[in-house]
Amino acid sequence: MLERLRTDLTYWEIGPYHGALPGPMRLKLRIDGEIIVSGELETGFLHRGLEKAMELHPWPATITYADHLDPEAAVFGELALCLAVEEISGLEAPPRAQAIRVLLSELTRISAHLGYIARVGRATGAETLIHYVLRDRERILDLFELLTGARYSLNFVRFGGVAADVTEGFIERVLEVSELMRVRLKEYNDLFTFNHAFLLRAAGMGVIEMGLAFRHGLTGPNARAAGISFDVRKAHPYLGFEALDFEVPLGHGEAGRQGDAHDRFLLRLREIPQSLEILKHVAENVPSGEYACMKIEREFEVPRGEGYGRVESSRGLLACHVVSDSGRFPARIQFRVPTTATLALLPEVIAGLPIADLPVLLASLDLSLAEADR
Amino acid sequence: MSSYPQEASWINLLSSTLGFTPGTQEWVFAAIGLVFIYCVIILPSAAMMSFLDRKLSADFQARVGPNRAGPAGVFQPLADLVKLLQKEAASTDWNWREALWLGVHTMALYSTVAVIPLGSMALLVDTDMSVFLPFWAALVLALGTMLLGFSQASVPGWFGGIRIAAQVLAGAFPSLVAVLCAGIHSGDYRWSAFVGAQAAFPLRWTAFSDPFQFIAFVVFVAGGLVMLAVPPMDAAVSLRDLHGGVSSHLFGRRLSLYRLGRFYGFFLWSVMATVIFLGAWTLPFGLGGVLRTREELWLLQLLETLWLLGKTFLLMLAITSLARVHPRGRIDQVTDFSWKVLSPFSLFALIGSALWTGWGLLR
Amino acid sequence: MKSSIFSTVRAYLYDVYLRFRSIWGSLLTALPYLWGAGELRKEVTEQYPDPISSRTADDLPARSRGLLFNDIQRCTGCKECEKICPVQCIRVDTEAGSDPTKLWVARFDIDFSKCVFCGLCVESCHPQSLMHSRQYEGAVYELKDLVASFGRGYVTAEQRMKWAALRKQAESDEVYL
Amino acid sequence: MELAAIITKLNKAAPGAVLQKARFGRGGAQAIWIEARALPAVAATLRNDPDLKLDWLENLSVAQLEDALVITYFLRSRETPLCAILRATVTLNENESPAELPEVPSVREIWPMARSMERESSELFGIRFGGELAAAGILPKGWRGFPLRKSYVFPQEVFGIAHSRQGTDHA
Repeated sequence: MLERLRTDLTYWEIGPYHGALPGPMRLKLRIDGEIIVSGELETGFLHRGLEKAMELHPWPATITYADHLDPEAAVFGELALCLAVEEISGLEAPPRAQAIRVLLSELTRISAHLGYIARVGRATGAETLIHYVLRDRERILDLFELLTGARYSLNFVRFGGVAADVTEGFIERVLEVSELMRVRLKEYNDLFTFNHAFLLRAAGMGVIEMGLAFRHGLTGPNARAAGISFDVRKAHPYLGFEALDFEVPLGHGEAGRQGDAHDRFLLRLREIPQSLEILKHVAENVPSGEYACMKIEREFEVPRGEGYGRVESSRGLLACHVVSDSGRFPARIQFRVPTTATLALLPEVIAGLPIADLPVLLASLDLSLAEADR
Repeated sequence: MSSYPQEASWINLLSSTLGFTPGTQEWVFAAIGLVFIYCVIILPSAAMMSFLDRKLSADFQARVGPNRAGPAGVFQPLADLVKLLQKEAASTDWNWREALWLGVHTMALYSTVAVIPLGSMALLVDTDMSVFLPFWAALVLALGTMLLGFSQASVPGWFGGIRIAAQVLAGAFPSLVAVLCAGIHSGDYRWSAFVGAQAAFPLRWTAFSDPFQFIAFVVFVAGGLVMLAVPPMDAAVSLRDLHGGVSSHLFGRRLSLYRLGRFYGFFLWSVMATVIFLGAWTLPFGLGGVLRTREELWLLQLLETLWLLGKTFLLMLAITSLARVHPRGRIDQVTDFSWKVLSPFSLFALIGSALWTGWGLLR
Repeated sequence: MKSSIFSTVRAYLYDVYLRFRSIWGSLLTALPYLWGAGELRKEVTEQYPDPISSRTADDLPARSRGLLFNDIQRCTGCKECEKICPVQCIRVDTEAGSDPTKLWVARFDIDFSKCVFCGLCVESCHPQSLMHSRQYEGAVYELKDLVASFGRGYVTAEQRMKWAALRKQAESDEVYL
Repeated sequence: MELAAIITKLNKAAPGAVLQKARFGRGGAQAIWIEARALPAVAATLRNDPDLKLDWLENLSVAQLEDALVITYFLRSRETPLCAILRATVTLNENESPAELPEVPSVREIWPMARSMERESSELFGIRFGGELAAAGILPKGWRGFPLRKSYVFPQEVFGIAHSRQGTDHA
């Protein structure tokens, strides 16, 4: 039937700005009817030259740039940079600072995952879910504001510690929010996760096979949904994650196939309770002491050397390679971001999908163009 | 309880009030009736429904909803309308094809005002075909919308147009069969016959008279959603992947006309569902009979229309609130749902209700 | 499982059942919100700051990073903020004033169209004159209005000479004391 | 797997490729410096050797030190916790004509994930990986120069858009 109906291919360019796209990028599709035959990707519309800008600024100011790597999950960029710089300069963050960092990192993970859930909800047209999720993310952003003074680009982590001690009531509110989140997660599940219409949209759609994921070096929740058990927090523990007890969920393909869009969605939902577990444990045992090992001035100099910091961001392995030639300015700061791999495999995943699935697929991949373009 | 004498029709009352002699051409009456219904029923309903819908969905979503324009935001629809009307064109060249097909689309839509049943005396056209006229209008509407999409020469327009056509064809079949089921129950396809077969008490409504009619009711409503691309079956005008499909290039006045048309389609369908399946305008407690014997025709007509619209609004609100929690289906899933779920069930209901009614007659 | 007509029909009917059950299940979750049952289902909309129905600037957390404000009386004109600013949004011009320990800050401009509110300048301000205010409504009609000026203004040559004399006086006072 | 054993294997597979091993950073990590020309042979060995199986290029980082570009390959294995760091240098000359640009053999056939990383570095540093100057589409078409090089001079005006803003005299 399809053979006889063969029609000419149409070309459709989506972007750089379109409501279904996760950020400014251009998709050049060749479509056969409504089926995508192949797609090409053009990115770079959000290139801000962060890595170059960092070379032109004193060390403390680079943190501001690192958190603009992905403003939605700002802490991870800062953490990767600070870990690398601490490795070079031999600074050691005091235990209290480590605990605050873990709190921030897990709160950010939850808030980024909630943002992801909201984006998937928006792509599938589930309005109520979006509002519930954003309402709850607001609570976490409130926590950020209480601790750091900003809601989105926090700029709070410093070399050898954090910028300030926890404010009064912060720890209690973290515990409160993590209790609340457990209730909310159940609500999301009842409302959306196994909704028949959502399963029809997401289950079995946009499957990333383990081999494909591996070929492009995919990491993070997307890779774990595909069955690759890799989590930086386990493989290269930082911030004392080795002492914490948590599981790394893997995708099973409960509704469709392993590594499909629903699996990716579900995996993030499963990661939130693990992060809540960590939050609870750390918040209850915040050690006393200093929050930073020294005050970082503008004249802060990093000795000659190199450092490499790996962090598990909400999207995967975020690494930072710092080269210093002993001065007030960095010689080179390079980021390895997880979205690069996701973007690289995107053309292979979209081939064969109907265009109506494109928004759901793009939302389910959790692309961050801000991060990929830098 | 067959049709009422033409002399009693509200339109004659209205035209005599306005000073027309009985010899005036019929089309003048019809035109007056259309404008009257449009201004008095449809526009206020659209405003009210958009406000209620927004408030209700806000309640669902732990929000406040519109609350700044007037007390509790009641004037929000008016504010929206004013805003849309004063918007300027994005481009200076006048897309006459778009205007043409928007016109066709709008005319097809509002031609059904002639057959919309709003009360025992507000039946402009009550023939044995009147229930099928909205179907015809929906097909012309689909053609108009499709060509409206094509005329925009953009990918969302093309895909939106084709999808609209696909959805109308998919949705028309099961809802047509569902109407047949109701026809078997009531014996004729006049509005008055549908009304006559029901009473005010919910268990005497066609939808609840037997299980097959209930299936037919559900199929009719769901088929209508597919046919008119109402959420959650609005894949044809999906905002995410198609930029709103056909409407992606409309703006300002044209957009408000188009939106109003979409609302009217949904409204018409809900009125039909209420008349055919949900007890129509029959007033409770025998109020209708009392008023008729007392010759309070204006009051009777008013009460009947309000009662009907009240039920219609409840139905519409139920559907929109369902759309709030229900993810949007993909276009092929929507048409699949119509062809593979609604259609078999409608046929099942048709056979069932035929047997049920036949068995009842035999006994 | 062996596929027969019965199993196909059964699977089909089960699918239809699931469809309706999931609609019902979703509605059951959302419906209690209609009557706002309980603390968990309250409306959470923050109305745009109005003192009656919602939070205002006074309710912001203590560390909240609003628009920057410079207390020019305390500012020493050390330019530390200008040097650390990652986006070069601060511009300071100074000259020697009457007080030998302090510079005359002729110009202290902050361009809020560039500022990213990172707070590094506040952290590095030694006299603690630069701080975040609780002001967050920064919208203006013209781009140039986004530049906040805290400077004391450039001085005339005459004034400059007078100050130089004053400084000299102060220095000589110090020597004699 | 000890670093010494890896180097022994590499020396066997590609004699003369390994220049030295050096400490990387302050941690225990060690980097293997290799001859840039021998990169494909070394990469193939690292990837295919049954004891190593370094089949995952985690990161490709390029940094300019003086007048040399140091290319660092962060490798890891999918099955074992083994990690390795591979480094190669190319000298940079000031001539920016396409034929004069430094050339490094590409490893994208060996590690497919290298493709996008190589493209990015190629565009921003002006390195020809495998002989071609790929465009990752980051820079606008017609952009001159390679921004991540130390010698890069910022243009005052790009496509008619001045760098400084009218109305305010902030640079």
